[in-house]
Amino acid sequence: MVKVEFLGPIGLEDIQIEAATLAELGVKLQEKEELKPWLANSAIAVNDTLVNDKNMTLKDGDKVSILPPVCGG
Amino acid sequence: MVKVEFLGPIGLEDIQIEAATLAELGVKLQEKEELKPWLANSAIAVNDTLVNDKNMTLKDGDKVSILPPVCGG
Amino acid sequence: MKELSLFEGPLDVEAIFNGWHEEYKNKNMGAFITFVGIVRDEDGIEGLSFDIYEPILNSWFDAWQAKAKTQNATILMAHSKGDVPLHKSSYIAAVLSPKRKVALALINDFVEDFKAKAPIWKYDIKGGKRIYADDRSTALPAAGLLA
Amino acid sequence: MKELSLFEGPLDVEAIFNGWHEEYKNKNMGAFITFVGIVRDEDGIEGLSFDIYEPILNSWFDAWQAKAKTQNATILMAHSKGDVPLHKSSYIAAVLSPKRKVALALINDFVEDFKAKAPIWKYDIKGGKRIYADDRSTALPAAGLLA
Repeated sequence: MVKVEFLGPIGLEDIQIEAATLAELGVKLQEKEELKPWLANSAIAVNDTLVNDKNMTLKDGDKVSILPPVCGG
Repeated sequence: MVKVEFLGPIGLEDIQIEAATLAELGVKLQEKEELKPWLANSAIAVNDTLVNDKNMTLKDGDKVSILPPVCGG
Repeated sequence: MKELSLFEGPLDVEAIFNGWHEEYKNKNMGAFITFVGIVRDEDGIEGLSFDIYEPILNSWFDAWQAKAKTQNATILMAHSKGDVPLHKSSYIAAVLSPKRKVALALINDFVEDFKAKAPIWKYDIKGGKRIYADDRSTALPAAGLLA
Repeated sequence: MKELSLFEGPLDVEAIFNGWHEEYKNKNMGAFITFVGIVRDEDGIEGLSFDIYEPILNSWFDAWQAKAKTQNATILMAHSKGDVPLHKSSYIAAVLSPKRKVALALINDFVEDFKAKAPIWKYDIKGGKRIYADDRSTALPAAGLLA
Protein backbone atom coordinates (compact mmCIF):
# COMPACT_ATOMS: atom_id res chain seq x y z
CA MET A 1 0.00 0.00 0.00
CA VAL A 2 1.16 3.53 -0.78
CA LYS A 3 -0.29 6.70 0.64
CA VAL A 4 -1.41 9.34 -1.87
CA GLU A 5 -1.85 12.94 -0.80
CA PHE A 6 -3.53 15.60 -2.90
CA LEU A 7 -1.95 18.98 -2.23
CA GLY A 8 -3.28 22.52 -2.34
CA PRO A 9 -6.51 23.15 -4.21
CA ILE A 10 -7.28 19.53 -5.14
CA GLY A 11 -9.04 19.27 -1.82
CA LEU A 12 -9.32 15.47 -1.46
CA GLU A 13 -8.48 13.40 1.61
CA ASP A 14 -5.35 11.22 1.56
CA ILE A 15 -5.95 7.68 0.30
CA GLN A 16 -4.17 4.33 0.71
CA ILE A 17 -3.88 2.38 -2.52
CA GLU A 18 -2.11 -0.72 -3.87
CA ALA A 19 0.35 0.02 -6.70
CA ALA A 20 3.74 -1.48 -7.66
CA THR A 21 4.80 1.35 -9.97
CA LEU A 22 3.90 4.97 -10.59
CA ALA A 23 2.36 3.93 -13.92
CA GLU A 24 0.05 1.50 -12.15
CA LEU A 25 -0.89 4.15 -9.63
CA GLY A 26 -1.66 6.50 -12.52
CA VAL A 27 -4.08 4.03 -14.08
CA LYS A 28 -5.92 3.68 -10.79
CA LEU A 29 -6.09 7.42 -10.15
CA GLN A 30 -7.35 8.07 -13.69
CA GLU A 31 -10.42 6.03 -12.77
CA LYS A 32 -11.54 8.93 -10.57
CA GLU A 33 -13.23 11.42 -12.92
CA GLU A 34 -12.66 14.40 -10.61
CA LEU A 35 -8.89 13.75 -10.61
CA LYS A 36 -8.35 13.67 -14.39
CA PRO A 37 -8.00 17.44 -14.90
CA TRP A 38 -5.62 17.69 -11.93
CA LEU A 39 -3.45 14.79 -13.11
CA ALA A 40 -3.06 16.51 -16.50
CA ASN A 41 -1.09 19.39 -14.99
CA SER A 42 0.18 18.08 -11.66
CA ALA A 43 3.71 17.06 -10.79
CA ILE A 44 4.41 13.96 -8.68
CA ALA A 45 6.65 13.56 -5.64
CA VAL A 46 7.59 10.26 -4.04
CA ASN A 47 8.63 10.60 -0.40
CA ASP A 48 8.92 14.38 -0.90
CA THR A 49 11.19 14.23 -3.94
CA LEU A 50 9.83 15.33 -7.31
CA VAL A 51 10.10 12.51 -9.88
CA ASN A 52 9.87 12.21 -13.63
CA ASP A 53 10.05 8.47 -14.32
CA LYS A 54 6.67 6.82 -14.66
CA ASN A 55 8.27 3.36 -14.43
CA MET A 56 9.55 4.03 -10.93
CA THR A 57 8.72 1.19 -8.56
CA LEU A 58 6.82 1.92 -5.36
CA LYS A 59 7.25 0.08 -2.11
CA ASP A 60 4.99 -0.44 0.82
CA GLY A 61 4.64 2.74 2.87
CA ASP A 62 5.81 5.14 0.16
CA LYS A 63 4.16 8.57 0.15
CA VAL A 64 3.09 9.90 -3.26
CA SER A 65 2.15 13.58 -3.47
CA ILE A 66 0.18 15.21 -6.27
CA LEU A 67 1.25 18.84 -6.78
CA PRO A 68 -1.00 21.04 -8.95
CA PRO A 69 0.26 24.29 -10.58
CA VAL A 70 1.88 26.63 -8.08
CA CYS A 71 1.89 30.37 -7.43
CA GLY A 72 3.79 31.66 -4.43
CA GLY A 73 4.34 35.24 -3.36
CA MET B 1 34.87 85.10 -18.76
CA VAL B 2 33.70 81.59 -17.86
CA LYS B 3 33.98 79.97 -14.48
CA VAL B 4 35.71 76.57 -14.36
CA GLU B 5 35.16 74.25 -11.39
CA PHE B 6 37.21 71.13 -10.72
CA LEU B 7 35.05 68.51 -9.04
CA GLY B 8 35.80 65.71 -6.60
CA PRO B 9 39.40 64.62 -6.21
CA ILE B 10 40.97 67.19 -8.56
CA GLY B 11 41.18 69.50 -5.58
CA LEU B 12 41.77 72.86 -7.30
CA GLU B 13 40.03 76.14 -6.61
CA ASP B 14 37.52 77.47 -9.16
CA ILE B 15 39.04 79.77 -11.78
CA GLN B 16 37.74 82.51 -14.10
CA ILE B 17 39.12 82.30 -17.62
CA GLU B 18 38.54 83.85 -21.05
CA ALA B 19 37.42 81.31 -23.71
CA ALA B 20 35.03 81.57 -26.66
CA THR B 21 34.68 77.82 -27.20
CA LEU B 22 35.27 74.63 -25.26
CA ALA B 23 38.20 73.83 -27.55
CA GLU B 24 39.83 77.14 -26.67
CA LEU B 25 39.24 76.48 -22.98
CA GLY B 26 40.83 73.04 -23.43
CA VAL B 27 44.01 74.55 -24.87
CA LYS B 28 44.31 76.94 -21.93
CA LEU B 29 43.67 74.23 -19.32
CA GLN B 30 46.23 71.93 -20.97
CA GLU B 31 48.85 74.54 -20.14
CA LYS B 32 48.53 73.54 -16.48
CA GLU B 33 50.72 70.43 -16.06
CA GLU B 34 48.83 69.17 -13.01
CA LEU B 35 45.54 69.18 -14.98
CA LYS B 36 46.69 67.07 -17.96
CA PRO B 37 46.07 63.64 -16.38
CA TRP B 38 42.65 64.74 -15.14
CA LEU B 39 41.59 66.15 -18.52
CA ALA B 40 42.46 62.83 -20.16
CA ASN B 41 39.66 61.01 -18.33
CA SER B 42 37.29 63.74 -17.18
CA ALA B 43 33.90 64.57 -18.64
CA ILE B 44 32.78 68.18 -19.13
CA ALA B 45 29.54 69.87 -18.14
CA VAL B 46 28.46 73.34 -19.23
CA ASN B 47 25.94 74.91 -16.87
CA ASP B 48 25.38 71.50 -15.26
CA THR B 49 24.66 69.62 -18.49
CA LEU B 50 27.19 67.06 -19.73
CA VAL B 51 28.41 67.91 -23.22
CA ASN B 52 30.27 66.12 -25.98
CA ASP B 53 30.91 68.80 -28.61
CA LYS B 54 34.31 70.45 -28.32
CA ASN B 55 33.25 73.19 -30.74
CA MET B 56 30.51 74.38 -28.42
CA THR B 57 30.63 78.15 -27.94
CA LEU B 58 30.84 79.60 -24.46
CA LYS B 59 29.33 82.86 -23.33
CA ASP B 60 30.15 85.22 -20.53
CA GLY B 61 29.15 83.76 -17.16
CA ASP B 62 28.94 80.11 -18.27
CA LYS B 63 29.97 77.53 -15.71
CA VAL B 64 32.20 74.72 -16.94
CA SER B 65 32.63 71.69 -14.65
CA ILE B 66 35.38 69.09 -14.92
CA LEU B 67 34.14 65.66 -13.73
CA PRO B 68 36.79 62.97 -13.12
CA PRO B 69 35.92 59.22 -13.02
CA VAL B 70 33.07 58.44 -10.60
CA CYS B 71 32.31 55.73 -8.09
CA GLY B 72 29.15 56.04 -6.04
CA GLY B 73 27.73 53.62 -3.50
CA MET C 1 16.13 33.98 12.73
CA LYS C 2 16.02 31.01 10.36
CA GLU C 3 16.99 31.57 6.74
CA LEU C 4 13.52 30.37 5.65
CA SER C 5 10.68 31.46 7.92
CA LEU C 6 6.97 30.80 7.50
CA PHE C 7 4.35 32.84 9.33
CA GLU C 8 0.60 32.46 9.85
CA GLY C 9 -1.04 35.47 8.17
CA PRO C 10 0.62 38.67 6.88
CA LEU C 11 4.31 39.37 7.31
CA ASP C 12 5.58 42.12 9.59
CA VAL C 13 7.77 43.67 6.89
CA GLU C 14 9.65 46.11 9.09
CA ALA C 15 10.36 43.58 11.86
CA ILE C 16 11.65 41.04 9.34
CA PHE C 17 13.78 43.57 7.43
CA ASN C 18 15.20 45.06 10.60
CA GLY C 19 15.89 41.62 12.07
CA TRP C 20 17.78 40.52 8.96
CA HIS C 21 19.68 43.82 8.83
CA GLU C 22 20.70 43.52 12.50
CA GLU C 23 21.87 39.96 12.00
CA TYR C 24 23.90 40.52 8.84
CA LYS C 25 25.11 44.13 8.84
CA ASN C 26 28.46 43.28 10.43
CA LYS C 27 29.12 40.21 8.26
CA ASN C 28 31.03 42.15 5.58
CA MET C 29 28.36 41.60 2.96
CA GLY C 30 28.55 44.70 0.77
CA ALA C 31 25.18 44.23 -0.93
CA PHE C 32 21.87 43.46 0.81
CA ILE C 33 18.88 43.27 -1.52
CA THR C 34 15.32 42.62 -0.42
CA PHE C 35 12.23 41.87 -2.50
CA VAL C 36 8.94 42.54 -0.70
CA GLY C 37 5.73 41.28 -2.29
CA ILE C 38 2.62 43.22 -1.26
CA VAL C 39 -0.96 42.09 -1.92
CA ARG C 40 -2.52 44.36 -4.54
CA ASP C 41 -6.10 45.56 -4.54
CA GLU C 42 -7.33 44.24 -7.89
CA ASP C 43 -10.19 42.23 -9.38
CA GLY C 44 -12.32 42.94 -6.32
CA ILE C 45 -10.41 40.57 -4.06
CA GLU C 46 -10.41 40.97 -0.27
CA GLY C 47 -6.99 39.38 0.04
CA LEU C 48 -4.97 36.32 -0.87
CA SER C 49 -4.56 33.00 0.90
CA PHE C 50 -1.76 30.42 0.67
CA ASP C 51 -1.19 26.72 1.19
CA ILE C 52 2.42 25.53 1.45
CA TYR C 53 3.86 22.04 1.22
CA GLU C 54 6.77 22.48 3.57
CA PRO C 55 8.91 19.35 2.94
CA ILE C 56 9.43 20.21 -0.73
CA LEU C 57 9.67 23.95 -0.05
CA ASN C 58 12.51 23.20 2.37
CA SER C 59 14.46 21.07 -0.10
CA TRP C 60 13.91 23.60 -2.91
CA PHE C 61 15.19 26.37 -0.59
CA ASP C 62 18.16 24.32 0.62
CA ALA C 63 19.25 23.72 -2.99
CA TRP C 64 19.17 27.49 -3.62
CA GLN C 65 21.10 28.19 -0.44
CA ALA C 66 23.79 25.70 -1.49
CA LYS C 67 24.02 27.43 -4.88
CA ALA C 68 24.26 30.86 -3.20
CA LYS C 69 27.03 29.66 -0.86
CA THR C 70 29.21 28.72 -3.85
CA GLN C 71 29.20 32.49 -4.60
CA ASN C 72 29.70 33.46 -0.92
CA ALA C 73 26.13 34.74 -0.87
CA THR C 74 23.25 34.03 1.52
CA ILE C 75 19.54 33.84 0.70
CA LEU C 76 16.78 34.66 3.18
CA MET C 77 13.05 34.19 2.74
CA ALA C 78 9.82 34.71 4.65
CA HIS C 79 6.36 33.64 3.44
CA SER C 80 2.82 33.68 4.75
CA LYS C 81 0.53 30.71 5.31
CA GLY C 82 -3.23 31.29 5.30
CA ASP C 83 -4.89 34.64 4.70
CA VAL C 84 -3.17 37.93 3.87
CA PRO C 85 -5.30 41.09 3.50
CA LEU C 86 -4.86 43.80 0.87
CA HIS C 87 -1.73 45.98 1.12
CA LYS C 88 0.00 43.52 3.46
CA SER C 89 3.05 41.48 2.56
CA SER C 90 2.95 37.73 1.91
CA TYR C 91 6.51 37.25 0.66
CA ILE C 92 9.96 38.66 1.36
CA ALA C 93 13.18 37.40 -0.20
CA ALA C 94 16.67 38.72 0.43
CA VAL C 95 20.17 38.18 -0.88
CA LEU C 96 23.38 39.16 0.89
CA SER C 97 26.66 39.07 -0.99
CA PRO C 98 30.09 40.67 -0.89
CA LYS C 99 29.55 41.57 -4.56
CA ARG C 100 26.87 43.81 -6.05
CA LYS C 101 26.54 41.95 -9.36
CA VAL C 102 26.22 38.56 -7.67
CA ALA C 103 23.44 39.91 -5.45
CA LEU C 104 21.54 41.55 -8.32
CA ALA C 105 21.66 38.39 -10.44
CA LEU C 106 20.72 36.11 -7.54
CA ILE C 107 17.69 38.09 -6.37
CA ASN C 108 16.31 37.99 -9.91
CA ASP C 109 16.98 34.31 -10.48
CA PHE C 110 15.80 33.28 -7.02
CA VAL C 111 12.51 35.21 -7.18
CA GLU C 112 11.75 33.95 -10.70
CA ASP C 113 12.48 30.35 -9.74
CA PHE C 114 10.40 30.79 -6.59
CA LYS C 115 7.45 31.87 -8.75
CA ALA C 116 7.86 28.84 -11.03
CA LYS C 117 8.80 26.11 -8.55
CA ALA C 118 8.02 26.78 -4.89
CA PRO C 119 5.25 24.37 -3.79
CA ILE C 120 2.83 27.09 -2.72
CA TRP C 121 -0.78 27.47 -3.84
CA LYS C 122 -2.47 30.84 -4.06
CA TYR C 123 -6.16 31.63 -3.61
CA ASP C 124 -8.05 34.85 -4.12
CA ILE C 125 -10.37 35.70 -1.25
CA LYS C 126 -13.74 36.89 -2.58
CA GLY C 127 -16.93 37.04 -0.55
CA GLY C 128 -15.00 35.36 2.24
CA LYS C 129 -14.30 32.31 0.03
CA ARG C 130 -10.94 30.98 -1.20
CA ILE C 131 -10.81 30.66 -5.01
CA TYR C 132 -7.74 28.87 -6.47
CA ALA C 133 -5.73 31.30 -8.64
CA ASP C 134 -5.40 28.79 -11.47
CA ASP C 135 -4.96 31.48 -14.15
CA ARG C 136 -1.78 32.78 -12.43
CA SER C 137 -0.40 29.37 -11.49
CA THR C 138 2.43 27.50 -13.19
CA ALA C 139 2.64 23.74 -13.68
CA LEU C 140 5.79 22.27 -12.12
CA PRO C 141 8.42 20.56 -14.30
CA ALA C 142 7.36 17.02 -15.23
CA ALA C 143 3.72 17.94 -14.63
CA GLY C 144 1.29 15.50 -16.23
CA LEU C 145 3.44 12.44 -15.43
CA LEU C 146 0.34 10.47 -14.43
CA ALA C 147 -1.97 12.01 -17.05
CA MET D 1 10.49 61.94 2.30
CA LYS D 2 11.99 63.07 -1.00
CA GLU D 3 12.59 60.46 -3.69
CA LEU D 4 16.30 61.33 -3.68
CA SER D 5 17.73 62.09 -0.24
CA LEU D 6 21.33 62.92 0.67
CA PHE D 7 22.60 62.63 4.22
CA GLU D 8 25.78 63.74 5.99
CA GLY D 9 27.58 60.56 7.14
CA PRO D 10 26.21 56.99 7.29
CA LEU D 11 22.62 56.14 6.41
CA ASP D 12 20.15 54.97 9.05
CA VAL D 13 19.12 51.90 7.04
CA GLU D 14 16.16 50.86 9.16
CA ALA D 15 14.71 54.37 9.44
CA ILE D 16 14.97 54.87 5.69
CA PHE D 17 13.54 51.45 4.79
CA ASN D 18 10.71 51.77 7.29
CA GLY D 19 9.93 55.31 6.17
CA TRP D 20 9.72 54.26 2.53
CA HIS D 21 7.61 51.22 3.46
CA GLU D 22 5.19 53.36 5.47
CA GLU D 23 4.85 55.84 2.65
CA TYR D 24 4.29 53.36 -0.18
CA LYS D 25 2.71 50.21 1.32
CA ASN D 26 -0.84 51.34 0.56
CA LYS D 27 -0.07 52.57 -2.97
CA ASN D 28 -0.91 49.24 -4.62
CA MET D 29 2.67 48.59 -5.67
CA GLY D 30 3.01 44.80 -5.60
CA ALA D 31 6.79 44.71 -5.64
CA PHE D 32 9.12 46.76 -3.41
CA ILE D 33 12.81 46.04 -3.91
CA THR D 34 15.63 47.68 -1.97
CA PHE D 35 19.36 47.56 -2.56
CA VAL D 36 21.45 48.44 0.49
CA GLY D 37 25.17 49.06 0.01
CA ILE D 38 27.26 48.48 3.15
CA VAL D 39 30.90 49.54 3.56
CA ARG D 40 33.10 46.43 3.62
CA ASP D 41 36.16 45.95 5.80
CA GLU D 42 38.85 45.36 3.18
CA ASP D 43 42.34 46.57 2.24
CA GLY D 44 42.85 47.98 5.73
CA ILE D 45 40.49 50.92 5.21
CA GLU D 46 38.82 52.68 8.14
CA GLY D 47 35.83 53.69 6.05
CA LEU D 48 34.83 55.43 2.83
CA SER D 49 34.16 59.07 2.08
CA PHE D 50 32.11 60.68 -0.70
CA ASP D 51 31.86 63.92 -2.64
CA ILE D 52 28.69 64.53 -4.63
CA TYR D 53 27.97 67.06 -7.35
CA GLU D 54 24.31 67.60 -6.67
CA PRO D 55 23.08 69.53 -9.76
CA ILE D 56 24.06 66.71 -12.13
CA LEU D 57 23.06 63.97 -9.66
CA ASN D 58 19.59 65.53 -9.57
CA SER D 59 19.20 65.65 -13.33
CA TRP D 60 20.53 62.08 -13.70
CA PHE D 61 18.03 60.91 -11.06
CA ASP D 62 15.14 62.85 -12.60
CA ALA D 63 15.78 61.19 -15.96
CA TRP D 64 15.61 57.75 -14.31
CA GLN D 65 12.43 58.69 -12.45
CA ALA D 66 10.82 59.77 -15.73
CA LYS D 67 11.81 56.45 -17.29
CA ALA D 68 10.41 54.53 -14.30
CA LYS D 69 7.11 56.43 -14.48
CA THR D 70 6.55 55.24 -18.05
CA GLN D 71 6.37 51.74 -16.51
CA ASN D 72 4.23 52.92 -13.54
CA ALA D 73 7.22 52.38 -11.27
CA THR D 74 8.88 54.69 -8.73
CA ILE D 75 12.57 54.90 -7.83
CA LEU D 76 13.87 56.00 -4.43
CA MET D 77 17.44 56.63 -3.42
CA ALA D 78 19.46 57.71 -0.41
CA HIS D 79 23.21 58.41 -0.39
CA SER D 80 25.81 59.60 2.08
CA LYS D 81 28.01 62.67 1.80
CA GLY D 82 31.30 62.71 3.72
CA ASP D 83 32.61 59.87 5.85
CA VAL D 84 30.98 56.46 6.35
CA PRO D 85 32.61 53.96 8.74
CA LEU D 86 32.96 50.22 8.16
CA HIS D 87 29.76 48.14 8.24
CA LYS D 88 27.56 51.20 7.80
CA SER D 89 25.50 51.96 4.73
CA SER D 90 26.37 54.68 2.23
CA TYR D 91 23.77 53.90 -0.45
CA ILE D 92 20.20 52.63 -0.63
CA ALA D 93 18.16 52.37 -3.80
CA ALA D 94 14.59 51.14 -4.12
CA VAL D 95 12.08 50.38 -6.84
CA LEU D 96 8.33 50.11 -6.39
CA SER D 97 6.21 48.69 -9.18
CA PRO D 98 2.89 46.96 -9.67
CA LYS D 99 4.80 44.26 -11.58
CA ARG D 100 7.52 41.97 -10.27
CA LYS D 101 9.48 41.70 -13.51
CA VAL D 102 9.52 45.46 -14.05
CA ALA D 103 10.87 45.97 -10.53
CA LEU D 104 13.56 43.29 -10.86
CA ALA D 105 14.77 44.69 -14.18
CA LEU D 106 14.71 48.31 -12.97
CA ILE D 107 16.66 47.74 -9.75
CA ASN D 108 19.41 46.05 -11.75
CA ASP D 109 19.56 48.67 -14.49
CA PHE D 110 19.27 51.59 -12.08
CA VAL D 111 22.02 50.38 -9.73
CA GLU D 112 24.38 49.56 -12.61
CA ASP D 113 23.80 52.96 -14.24
CA PHE D 114 24.27 54.62 -10.85
CA LYS D 115 27.67 52.97 -10.56
CA ALA D 116 28.70 54.13 -14.03
CA LYS D 117 27.17 57.61 -14.17
CA ALA D 118 26.21 59.19 -10.86
CA PRO D 119 28.55 62.18 -10.23
CA ILE D 120 29.89 60.87 -6.94
CA TRP D 121 33.53 60.47 -5.98
CA LYS D 122 34.69 57.82 -3.55
CA TYR D 123 37.69 57.93 -1.24
CA ASP D 124 39.17 55.26 1.00
CA ILE D 125 39.92 56.49 4.51
CA LYS D 126 43.32 55.24 5.64
CA GLY D 127 45.31 56.65 8.54
CA GLY D 128 42.62 59.33 8.79
CA LYS D 129 43.35 60.51 5.22
CA ARG D 130 41.05 60.48 2.16
CA ILE D 131 42.58 58.60 -0.79
CA TYR D 132 40.71 58.85 -4.12
CA ALA D 133 39.52 55.37 -5.18
CA ASP D 134 40.77 55.82 -8.74
CA ASP D 135 41.16 52.07 -9.36
CA ARG D 136 37.42 51.49 -8.79
CA SER D 137 36.22 54.63 -10.57
CA THR D 138 34.66 54.82 -14.03
CA ALA D 139 35.18 57.61 -16.55
CA LEU D 140 31.91 59.24 -17.59
CA PRO D 141 30.72 59.09 -21.23
CA ALA D 142 32.54 61.63 -23.40
CA ALA D 143 35.40 61.72 -20.91
CA GLY D 144 38.59 63.18 -22.39
CA LEU D 145 36.75 65.85 -24.41
CA LEU D 146 39.35 68.46 -23.45
CA ALA D 147 42.35 66.08 -23.50
